[in-house]
Amino acid sequence: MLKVTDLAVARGGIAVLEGVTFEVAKGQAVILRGDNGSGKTTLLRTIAGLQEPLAGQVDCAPDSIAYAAHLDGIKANLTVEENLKFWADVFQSDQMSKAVEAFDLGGLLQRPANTLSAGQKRRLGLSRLLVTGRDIWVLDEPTVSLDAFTVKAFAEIVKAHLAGGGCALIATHVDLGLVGDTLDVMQFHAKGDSTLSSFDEGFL
Amino acid sequence: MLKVTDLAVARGGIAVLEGVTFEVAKGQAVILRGDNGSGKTTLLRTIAGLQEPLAGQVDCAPDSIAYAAHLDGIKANLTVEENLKFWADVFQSDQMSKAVEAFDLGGLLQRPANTLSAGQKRRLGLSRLLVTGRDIWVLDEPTVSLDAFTVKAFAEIVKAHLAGGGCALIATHVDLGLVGDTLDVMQFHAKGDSTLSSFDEGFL
Amino acid sequence: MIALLMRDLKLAFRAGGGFGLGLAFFLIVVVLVPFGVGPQTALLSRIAAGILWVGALLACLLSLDRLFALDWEDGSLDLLATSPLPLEAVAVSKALAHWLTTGLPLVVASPVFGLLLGLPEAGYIFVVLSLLIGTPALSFIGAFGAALTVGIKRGGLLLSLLVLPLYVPTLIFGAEVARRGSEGLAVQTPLLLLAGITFGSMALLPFASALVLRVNLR
Amino acid sequence: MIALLMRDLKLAFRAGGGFGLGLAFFLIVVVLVPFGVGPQTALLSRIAAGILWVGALLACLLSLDRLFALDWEDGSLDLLATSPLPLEAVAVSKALAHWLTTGLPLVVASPVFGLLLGLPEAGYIFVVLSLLIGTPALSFIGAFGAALTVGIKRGGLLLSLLVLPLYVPTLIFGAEVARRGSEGLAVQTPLLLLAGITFGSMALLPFASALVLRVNLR
Amino acid sequence: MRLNALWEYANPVKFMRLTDRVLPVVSMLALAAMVVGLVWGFFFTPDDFRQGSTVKIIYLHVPSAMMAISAWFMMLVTSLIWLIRRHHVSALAAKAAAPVGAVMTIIGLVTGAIWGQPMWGTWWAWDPRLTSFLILFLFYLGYIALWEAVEDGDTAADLTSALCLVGSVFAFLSRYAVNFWNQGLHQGASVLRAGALAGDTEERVSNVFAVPLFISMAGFVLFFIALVLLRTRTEIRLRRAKALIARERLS
Amino acid sequence: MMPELGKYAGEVLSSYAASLVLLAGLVVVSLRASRKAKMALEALEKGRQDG
Ligand code: HEM
Ligand SMILES: Nc1ncnc2c1ncn2[C@@H]1O[C@H](COP(=O)(O)OP(=O)(O)OP(=O)(O)O)[C@@H](O)[C@H]1O
Ligand SMILES: Nc1ncnc2c1ncn2[C@@H]1O[C@H](COP(=O)(O)OP(=O)(O)OP(=O)(O)O)[C@@H](O)[C@H]1O
Ligand SMILES: [Mg+2]
Ligand SMILES: [Mg+2]
Repeated sequence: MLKVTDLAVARGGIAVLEGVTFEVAKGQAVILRGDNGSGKTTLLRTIAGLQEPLAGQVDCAPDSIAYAAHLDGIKANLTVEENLKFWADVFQSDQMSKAVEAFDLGGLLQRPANTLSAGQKRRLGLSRLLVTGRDIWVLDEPTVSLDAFTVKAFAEIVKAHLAGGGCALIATHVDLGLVGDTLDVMQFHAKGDSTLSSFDEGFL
Repeated sequence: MLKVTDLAVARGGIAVLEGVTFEVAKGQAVILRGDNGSGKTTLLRTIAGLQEPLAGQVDCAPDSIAYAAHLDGIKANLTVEENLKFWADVFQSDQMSKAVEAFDLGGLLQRPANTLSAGQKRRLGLSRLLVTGRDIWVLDEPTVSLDAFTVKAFAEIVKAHLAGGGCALIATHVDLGLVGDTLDVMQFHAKGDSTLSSFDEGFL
Repeated sequence: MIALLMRDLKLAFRAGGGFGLGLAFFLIVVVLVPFGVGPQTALLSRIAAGILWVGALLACLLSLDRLFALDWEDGSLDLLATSPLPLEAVAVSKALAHWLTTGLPLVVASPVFGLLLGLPEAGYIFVVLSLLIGTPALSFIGAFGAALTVGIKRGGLLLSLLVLPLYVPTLIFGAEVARRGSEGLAVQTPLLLLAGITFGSMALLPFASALVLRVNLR
Repeated sequence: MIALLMRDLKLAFRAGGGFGLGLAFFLIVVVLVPFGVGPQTALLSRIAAGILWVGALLACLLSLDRLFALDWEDGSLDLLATSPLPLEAVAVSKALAHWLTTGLPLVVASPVFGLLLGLPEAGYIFVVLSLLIGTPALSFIGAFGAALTVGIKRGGLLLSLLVLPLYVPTLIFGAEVARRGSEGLAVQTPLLLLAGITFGSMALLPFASALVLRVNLR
Repeated sequence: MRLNALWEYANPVKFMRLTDRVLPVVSMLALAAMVVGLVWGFFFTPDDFRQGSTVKIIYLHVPSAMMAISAWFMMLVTSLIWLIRRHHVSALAAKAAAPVGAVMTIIGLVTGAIWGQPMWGTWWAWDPRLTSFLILFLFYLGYIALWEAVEDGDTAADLTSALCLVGSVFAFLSRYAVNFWNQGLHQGASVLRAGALAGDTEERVSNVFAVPLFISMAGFVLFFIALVLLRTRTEIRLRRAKALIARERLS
Repeated sequence: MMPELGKYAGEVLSSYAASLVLLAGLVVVSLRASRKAKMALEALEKGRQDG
């Protein structure tokens, strides 16, 4: 469903990864691993279309990627329900009750988001994935702040998504309890001579 | 070094924990555990003096607590060195080079903080602990975003701190590889009838 | 797009006080000027129309600051950019929400403030008219400026510096309509020009804003 | 405290453009007023002193917004509160940094802006003097307002609303000094009162700010 | 074909090599023209029968005012080139030109203000030409501030180009609006009008004044070009240094 | 051989002085920045060859 070919990505004008090539098939989860600062976030942002690749390409159906990152995009002054409803409206989805149930948000629905604990906020942020109705999940450290029990529940949700014909690309430092290929991004570490962003390249 | 007696803490006017009693001795680390939303953050903030307890008390030497939480207080426009130097100045410490070395920040010193990856930022945030020169470390999920290698390095740093006569109180969901008592805050879960903040109490 | 508009309106009401604050700022500028300038009625009524326009403009400006910045900081903008909503629609809806919470209340309230400054009687209708036609341009131009400075912490003053020169033609024509109206002169030409600026801004600037947002997200 | 002051100055220069932006905003207000009011020199020179004061006040106001808010959002304020630095010192150092980056440049530049508005010649010295004495009060009062609204997203307009009434006495006496000076009248009384406000604010408000900050941190 | 060859010079290396040779020549020419123009204007022109010796200010005022406007145009063009063809030197040239344009604007404003005192009896009047000049100055300030505020070079180039584009439209509107708003005191465009050259209009600037004025204007143009080249070279070097450091860090 | 400037000497001289100062300032700043950039770059490239 998602095919990445010879991709090179840069941050701050410097290539971090190059020659990234892999594929995620329907029903498959790929786990990205790599040390701090190895370029996982940069890679995921590029795949999600938030920044331009230096080289190579990302092939997938248009509008099929749901992206979730360190920041959850939660509005502190809206209630949990309003926050989720907003994204459901944007994605024109009717899956809201399913999302609420899956992430056990029922008891929190009327709470303003700024009264949630770190883990509860995270749950709300992740529940957005279910209302996007998109097939390819691109997740950056999704389980930060979650307790062991919720991590397990989340793994089940991802499995259900895969079983339903989706796929997932997940960067994480901890064990998610998912079966899936592991891809170490360190192997793609940019060598430093060939690739700088187009702007700087001209100056060498 | 830190003694908590019959403490009750509240957030948003509602008691979350009550009857919290424990002690952290010199050279000891206590690990706080508990589900999402169980009140760990609230407890730690109260102990650090950022909010008033509902009841009970916290005993420790004055100005001996170093607190580190979800937010690192990093200024995006200052370099790593300037960020750290600032806290060293505030705490009038000369331990900066030690902190840099311990968290392997040497190569990043001249980088503006907004060019760091999530884990690098976290490392910078934690390095602040070493320049405080304080004995009691109160940490809220310190290893979020850190890779396995850095988590291990951090555990060593905590151990060195304990060996040097300090102590630590750490809330976390993951395994830190530290020997220490584990305290499950769920046992202190507020029953909901007795404790409201003093103001609301008057209305019952 | 409606969803975004509704959310922004809701947020404005929930946290910033909605209509109230823009108005309050406007009121304060109107009240401060006599303190600064001195209380002579004749003098004040001569400058009334101009002060109303300058006040409206500053009230708009002050609320621009966080138009996109909040969504940027908490990651919403990233998520919106990967959503089915085009960024152009985001820019339009933000500008609209800004106008509804800031521009429109000013238009409605301006006669009352005119009273405080002793605006000549003939002027009321023209002040209201010129503000009604002119303030949408302020919101759309402002949204462009806010999109430019979205990634910059403490961008508030930079934003003013960038946006205020862009406001000049709107201000001139708007204030000219109000002033000429107060003095009983013909207002057709500046009114048409003002309308031209407004429609031009509404038609073209959202594209520029979206472009700039996309650059800033990189 | 010095460390904090230096850091804040550094941040202001790094991101906000330092001195330049407050000045630019001041300049812009001074330019906008004639567009609103009309270009007659006689009229402008009568309101010049008042406009300068209102402009200075607005420039201060606009830069207040993020005085504590940024430190709050990224957690620095929590960390500062648990540091050996008392919050009173934090409040003082913030207000000082604000004055150095905003108030002081305005004082220095005000004669040039007076030129643009055709300020009467006798007025220059008094405008400068009144601003020099009055702007520290604006910064310290503003810091208090910023401390009050620190936890509120989109607090910008609310802040203006809270702070502007507090600015009124300073504005009245300051503008009075400038206006009387321009007209050659005695300025002693308002000048003394202005100085009184400034010293009072500097002596007392940091305690209030620290108190309010402590409440907001809870 | 020829055009494509021209684009080649937007390559930083070629640009550096070319300007290595061109810059000294342009600088010398600029210096010569400015010295000749200004010395001639200052020492060897008669007083005007109405304006007295103040007419000598024209040799600074008009060229600087002209360059202030031209510099913005140049920035507009280079910004467009950057946006469309993404030639890096183009973006950096716009960045390099902005402070020069801003200084020219200041000189125009200062000399104008000094000249206004004896001529109109006031330092400053809200005359359309003067006012739109002040607005132009604000645009320069905003443009420079935006370059300063944005960290990443690529992003800054894009943002400032967008600002320059939108700003130009609004600057043009302002110019028109200001004319509409106030009829002013300032001179019409007499120097550059064809008639003035032939010397047969009322407002003509007589040839005694015109020749040194034109030399001085040429001097200012050359001066501008030389400075922009110099500053663009600086920017290119800074970029290169940054790229090198970045690469170093990687390996 | 100062020309006779009459009663407007102050204006003429001050405008020339102000302009020349501004122009000279601009040149000096540009030159200094240029030299600094050049030296920094040379140091870098030397370091690269050595290392
Ligand atoms: C602060 C005050 C002034 C400013 C900002 C200003 C600005 C300008 C500008 C923008 C131009 C146009 C240059 C061009 O079109 O290329 C110009 C030209 C000129 N100015 Fe001024 N000016 C000021 C005061 C004066 C005064 C007081 C005089 C003399 C009475 C004067 C005499 C001229 C003349 C003779 C020209 C040439 C007109 C032409 O042929 O374009 N200016 N000035
Ligand atoms: N402006 C910049 N200049 C230089 N290097 C930068 C810049 N911005 C980011 N980097 C570097 O790019 C690298 C990639 O960062 P990225 O956020 O993708 O890492 P990551 O794999 O997500 O790490 P983490 O596990 O810590 O989140 C990091 O080493 C970071 O320091
Ligand atoms: N204003 C409020 N009104 C009601 N409940 C609140 C309010 N603010 C916080 N809470 C609740 O207080 C509880 C304690 O939150 P706290 O942040 O201390 O949890 P935590 O143990 O740190 O959780 P996590 O592991 O997710 O970080 C949470 O259940 C939260 O929902
Ligand atoms: Mg990351
Ligand atoms: Mg917590």
